[in-house]
Amino acid sequence: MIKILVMEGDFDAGEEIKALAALGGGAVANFVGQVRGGGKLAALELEHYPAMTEKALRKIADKAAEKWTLHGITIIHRVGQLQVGEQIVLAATCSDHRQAAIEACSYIMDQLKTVAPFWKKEIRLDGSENWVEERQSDVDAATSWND
Amino acid sequence: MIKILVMEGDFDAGEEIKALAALGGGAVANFVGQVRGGGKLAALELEHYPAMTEKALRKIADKAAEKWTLHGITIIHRVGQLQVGEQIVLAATCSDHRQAAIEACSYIMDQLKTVAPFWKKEIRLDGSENWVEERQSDVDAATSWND
Amino acid sequence: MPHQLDIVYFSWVKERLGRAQETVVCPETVHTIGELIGSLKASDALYQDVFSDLKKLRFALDQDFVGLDAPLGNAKELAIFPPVTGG
Amino acid sequence: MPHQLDIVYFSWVKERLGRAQETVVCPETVHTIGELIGSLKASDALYQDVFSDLKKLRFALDQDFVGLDAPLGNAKELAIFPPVTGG
Repeated sequence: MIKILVMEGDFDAGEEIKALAALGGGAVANFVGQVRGGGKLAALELEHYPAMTEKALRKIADKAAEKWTLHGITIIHRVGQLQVGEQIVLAATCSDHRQAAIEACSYIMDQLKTVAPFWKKEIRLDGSENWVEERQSDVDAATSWND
Repeated sequence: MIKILVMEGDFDAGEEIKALAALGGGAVANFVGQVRGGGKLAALELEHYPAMTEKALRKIADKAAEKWTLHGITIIHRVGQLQVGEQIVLAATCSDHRQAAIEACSYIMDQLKTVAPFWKKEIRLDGSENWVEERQSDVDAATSWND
Repeated sequence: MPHQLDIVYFSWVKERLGRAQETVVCPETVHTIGELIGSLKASDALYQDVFSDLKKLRFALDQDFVGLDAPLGNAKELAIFPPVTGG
Repeated sequence: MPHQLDIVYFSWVKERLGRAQETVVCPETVHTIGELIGSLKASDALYQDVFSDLKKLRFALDQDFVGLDAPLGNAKELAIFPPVTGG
């Protein structure tokens, strides 16, 4: 069961975990990313490529389902303006085995960072704006899976 | 912030994630293990060594906090009789970086499987009982971290 | 029949070009994304500026990531954007 | 003064011994966990049976995992149990 959501609204990680746990695998891994504060950041503006986003996320999920034996995968990514502390992304997996669940969750996040068409713009407290740049460590993490 | 709970009652993974997310790290990883059904299993009886359990879990958390830069760690383990589908264990971490959060979560689960004094007894549908045996794959996973 | 292609832009590429999308007619000599970009750059100083460092750009043809040497074929939509930064 | 030691048992060790804990007085010749187990096995066929395969047992002294060769020292509590299976 693959569930992909791209939306402006917030999500409830607890509900997503419950839905995956109900599939009966016994092992549910979950990652939530939020807007990290500190410095001069006020908010992030999340832009995406609507015609491509779901397709790209589904490809990642399909690949994870090939690599590990999973009962379910949920990927949620928010778009629009998100304040410091707000949730941005959720990746969750359900498997019979904890390592499979955790590894697949890690894989999904690594791929999402490099092949899902989202762009973050920082909006600072003084009103200035800055497009976030790709991090080499994210590229390295994604390629380390040898897809 | 390290939170360790050993209890009979259930927990709410969503609330635990929210509490860790409130620490502001930006990356929250979470694992939930539940009683997996199938076969002839009706329930698990979780026994533990009360004088040692919290100490052992805290050691695992302390070690994880040494190995990764974390804002918070939550470990919850239930004891007593748990029916098929019920939650058994939660390990959750909060960090500035997703890899640190996910790896620490994986580490905690691997260690918990081998050094936390819990024992599972299977209670089958026909009323027979069986103490679960250690799995070599769990031992291998725990030692792979080279602690 | 000339090949009409929709081009969509995102992030700073969109902002610096001042447009989110446009439709171009591919010259008959243009077969790859790289050649199309070259032709756009030759036509207008703004493209020349925004597309000056091709290493900072990524491309998707009909919603699939491709490289500069990908043939345009009968694609309907080309997307040009900087490396993604979601998650 | 003789060393009094509480021993606690868990899982099938507890069930097969039919007790969750007991207090023993360590003989003066006993210095390690292995020696204590040997002395218990010599004293009673039930211990001999339950402790027959030491590879299937784990030990904690005052709530810390230790091996068979760990000195008992002035420890207050020894725990004997099978490998853990939580999580």
